[in-house]
Amino acid sequence: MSNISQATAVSIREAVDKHSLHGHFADLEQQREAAKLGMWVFLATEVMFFGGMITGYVAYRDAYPAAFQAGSVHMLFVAGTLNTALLITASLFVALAVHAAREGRRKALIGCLAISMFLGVCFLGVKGYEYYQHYLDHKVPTRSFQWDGPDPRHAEMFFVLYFFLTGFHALHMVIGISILGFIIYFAYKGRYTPEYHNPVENAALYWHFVDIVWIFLYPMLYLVGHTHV
Amino acid sequence: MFPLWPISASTMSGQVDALYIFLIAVTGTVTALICILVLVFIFRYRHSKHPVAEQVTGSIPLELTWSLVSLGIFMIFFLWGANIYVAEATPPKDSLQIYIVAKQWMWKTQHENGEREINALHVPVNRDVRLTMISQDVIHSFWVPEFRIKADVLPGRYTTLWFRANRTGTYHLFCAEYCGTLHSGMLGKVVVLDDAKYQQWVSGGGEMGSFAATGQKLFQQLGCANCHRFDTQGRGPNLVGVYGKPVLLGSGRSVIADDAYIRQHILNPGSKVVAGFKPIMPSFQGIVTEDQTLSLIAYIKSLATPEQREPVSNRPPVPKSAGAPEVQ
Amino acid sequence: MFKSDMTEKVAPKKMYILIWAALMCLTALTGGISFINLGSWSTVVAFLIATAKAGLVVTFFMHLRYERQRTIWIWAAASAIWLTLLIVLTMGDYLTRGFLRVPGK
Amino acid sequence: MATSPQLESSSSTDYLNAEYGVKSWLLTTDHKRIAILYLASITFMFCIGALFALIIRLELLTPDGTLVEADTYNKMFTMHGLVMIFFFLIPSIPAVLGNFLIPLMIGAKDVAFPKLNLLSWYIYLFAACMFIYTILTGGLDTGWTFYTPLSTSYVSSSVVLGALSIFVVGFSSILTSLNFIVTIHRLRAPGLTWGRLPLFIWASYATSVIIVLGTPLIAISMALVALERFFGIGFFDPQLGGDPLLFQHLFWFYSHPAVYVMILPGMGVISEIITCFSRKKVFGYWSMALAILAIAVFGFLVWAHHMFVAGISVYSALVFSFLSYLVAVPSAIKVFNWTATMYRGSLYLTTPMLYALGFIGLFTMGGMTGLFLASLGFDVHVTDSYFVVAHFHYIMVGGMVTAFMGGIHFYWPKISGRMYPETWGRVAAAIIFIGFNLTFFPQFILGYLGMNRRYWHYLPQFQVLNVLSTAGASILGIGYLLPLGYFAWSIRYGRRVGNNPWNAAGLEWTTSSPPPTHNFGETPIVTWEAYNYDELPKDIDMRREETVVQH
Repeated sequence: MSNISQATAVSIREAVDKHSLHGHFADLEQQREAAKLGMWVFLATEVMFFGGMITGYVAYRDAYPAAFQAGSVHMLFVAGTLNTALLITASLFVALAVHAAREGRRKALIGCLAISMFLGVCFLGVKGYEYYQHYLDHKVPTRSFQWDGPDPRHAEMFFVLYFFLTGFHALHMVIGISILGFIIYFAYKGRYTPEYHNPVENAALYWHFVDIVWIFLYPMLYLVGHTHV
Repeated sequence: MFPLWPISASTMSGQVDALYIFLIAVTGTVTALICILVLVFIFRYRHSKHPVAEQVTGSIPLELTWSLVSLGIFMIFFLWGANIYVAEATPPKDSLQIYIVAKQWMWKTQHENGEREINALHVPVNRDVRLTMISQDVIHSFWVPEFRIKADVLPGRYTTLWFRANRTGTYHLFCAEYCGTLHSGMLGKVVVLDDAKYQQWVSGGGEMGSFAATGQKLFQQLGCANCHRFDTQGRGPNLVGVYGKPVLLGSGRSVIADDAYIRQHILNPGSKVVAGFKPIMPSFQGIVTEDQTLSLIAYIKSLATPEQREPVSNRPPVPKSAGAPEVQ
Repeated sequence: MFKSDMTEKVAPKKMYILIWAALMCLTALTGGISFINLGSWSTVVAFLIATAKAGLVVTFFMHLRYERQRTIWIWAAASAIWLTLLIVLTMGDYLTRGFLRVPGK
Repeated sequence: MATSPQLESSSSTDYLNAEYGVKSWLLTTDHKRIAILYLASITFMFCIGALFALIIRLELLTPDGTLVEADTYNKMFTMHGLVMIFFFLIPSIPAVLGNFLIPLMIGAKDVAFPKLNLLSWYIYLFAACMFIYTILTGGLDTGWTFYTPLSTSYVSSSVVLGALSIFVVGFSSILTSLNFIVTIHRLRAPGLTWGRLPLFIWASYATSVIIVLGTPLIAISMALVALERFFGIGFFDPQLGGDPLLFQHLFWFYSHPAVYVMILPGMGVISEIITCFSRKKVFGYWSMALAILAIAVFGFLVWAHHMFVAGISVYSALVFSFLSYLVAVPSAIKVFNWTATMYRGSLYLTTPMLYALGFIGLFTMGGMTGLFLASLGFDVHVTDSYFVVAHFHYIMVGGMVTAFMGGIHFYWPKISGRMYPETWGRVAAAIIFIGFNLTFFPQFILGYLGMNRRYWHYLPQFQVLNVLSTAGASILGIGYLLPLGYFAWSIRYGRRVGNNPWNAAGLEWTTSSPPPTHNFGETPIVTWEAYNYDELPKDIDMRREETVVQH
């Protein structure tokens, strides 16, 4: 370590709000790396959390391909595709928000996050509309579930999986939107600097992860019914 | 005073006992070796006798040796156990077929001659017996310790177990998978009879006619025969000679018409419709019990008994291109 | 350690737009292909496209490409590997059931 | 916590007397205090679980079920299993010794996320309260395995609440493990490379990996069971088109590796104890460390060996049996290496060492019978019998609890600053060893004879062995009560000790006992390998009040 680097470290430490550095970390860099690693480890947990349901999906789809295909016909393809586009765009703005945070452009940071939040809310709106349509269509797997085609039991299983998977995903969306709300609040308060914006990065990682889950759910649920396998 | 070794009453139990003795011998030797080493070290290297430790930090050859030797021994355990397991999983042909239906908390056994028993199973000695088992409610497990065999009895799916008893007597039948309040009361007995007594026992029962006959009666009552006619004119496939053969499905794949397929087709007809037929069959889920389903299967199976001539069939032949039959 | 080293290499803004465009194209592609009957290849193609999209998000949006902590690479890989293990070993059971033609074996 | 570390830790204040009052404990973010909070709460849960065990063993004194009703008995073994596994064993060494030791061993001031650490404890507390509420409102009788469709459609007890408390407690262990992983990666003292880490750190890391990647599966399977039961929507129930074996796959994907969550940290502690009281470096450091990682990874690939008779395919069973033998190799390596570590050492038979020696014996027994169970043909006969019960109690009680007791004794001077009474300690260790073997060895014989697990009444010819087992259990109970007594005594009356009463290696022994709030006066710089007993005093003088700090 040279004197310059120590001087730099000291100057950075002085520059930031004293709340940014927690006592048990040696410096901001260590704290930042720890926070980021923690988030990635958490995402690994999340992958496995969805993994249980995805395994169920794979096992049942393999066993009852026809029923799953017939169930997928009732998906609203346009709504699902629109939602995919919405989430990808939201992800873009979250990525741009991190970019803005790194460069210390507060207004851009807040603006990008606000757009992402808005797109996320739109996603949930579309999702809610779909749920409502399935409800009208008697496709919610409760006693009111109705099925005309063959093999109603396993077609219902498709809808059980559909509601579990998209429901858990929507729950993650709600959490993600709330987190973005907090980030916007703290960004407005001027909490983040080019040196310290771990929460922005971690919120973004979480948001991208939720996006990735949807990227897989989209073909699993919406794209099975178009062709006859 | 108290038993230390269970009675051995089937061809499998001798094999399992041999493996057990081998396992005890090998692991017992190694465990004893470790314990003796530990005791010797305690005695020789205790601080009062050996005040200064000598730093021995490792020995790659030694570690490799005991790792590879362990692995080698483990592979013997694996292969021996696997050998027995595969034998247990493959029932010999021409076994005596018996059906088991388990429910909370009793065992119902159904012989092909129509004899039915509750919490009891009479079998002949020195004869292969094959059990086709299903549960009406939760998971149970069929265990006869004296035979050293066990298999879970699942709801919604048939499982199989086979044994060949080689010692007459009465043995314990336990439910081994926890199944609710009276799990420990779900007991039965397996009575192994010599040939003469078994013949006597068999002739004593069966006033209902054979199990297949029960199934035939049900086949008529439920109206199955209206569509599944014994000629080529039925709206459903002719079932003569279908059992155990591959059938072509509408999806182009083929499937073996075994117990599992027939059961699935009775309860959930839409899932795998035979090629050339419309999915018009109603589901019998909730209408037929597991016992009745088994009797229908027994009946359809009896239809497969080849008479001399080729059976009439209105099913499309399975083309070679259909490839390997789909597995259930 | 100069300051330029302490913060990560920053990707240009243009790149994010490009990745976004690629993701949108892939979405259109997978949606379109789903109307073409490819037999059992449909599932494979849909899965490959989804994996490619997820790969783009992880690599660029989540900055894995610029990540200097090896540990994060390992954890990102581990989650994918463990999920694969779960699915492969579970399906190993489902797909081989009935090979022996003995129910329940 | 933004204060400069240099100003902290004058010699008189330690983490125990830095602050006083209930609030200072309940709002603490100090990893050592959180460890104490965990110690208190898991001890409480252990007592509840032990009470259930007591009722089970008393019931089994007679073959015909005279003490309690069948339903009560079923609830007892279900809740014994759930309490002991999820509320005692899984948090025991990881959350108590892990929390206390990991930052000390790697020379950090705290774990990476101290607030998250406290939150984990509160989640644990919340889940424990939920589960106690479940117990008080009737309990549940699904068996700890929650097998469907029994749990979702048949039993009438409070399954939803019970399953949800397991769901919640999972998050506690996930967050703790996440914390440990980041701490071990990012907060090691300068010079403390991976090759210099104590094996306890390796073990804690591997454990954390298992928890982070496995626990979501138990969480999701519990959530699905609760949803299926609550809303009647089918996922596992064959009546509704599901497959009950899918539940078993998801359940065991976590619950088998969970066994390694229970045993790996125990292995770590044993490595610390054996090296210290042999005054030697560990035999084969790298093979020990890699064996830990191998167990963690391979441990994930063997789960279906719980399902050999459950109706999985024969091919699948063959693969899982084979993989189960592969995971046995690193376990065998560890036992051999511990034994080799004692070779030409200079052994002190202190209480922790007695526990460690007991651990080697009992873990070997448990591991060897695990080889029996991995052998397919043999497993078919004994699975779901008392053979399995005996096997996993040898691993979990004989292995994990013994290691936990050894670890608590070994680190008690560091935790409390005082020494426990050595003679009582040795007596208790001997009683536990004898009681344990008497309790569980007869169960191997019972299992092969054909006695089912989870049986409320049993065949009369099994009674003698069951009476032996119950007799052993009462001895074991006394063995566990003794330490509770003398640890409580020693908090007030125990002899004060210096930094390093055992002359043990490792950073945790360089700071004062009990350590100050921020652990180290200044960040230590490590220049030595792990277990550098060649550079430490040859003797342990356990009578001495102060110890000169080495290094």
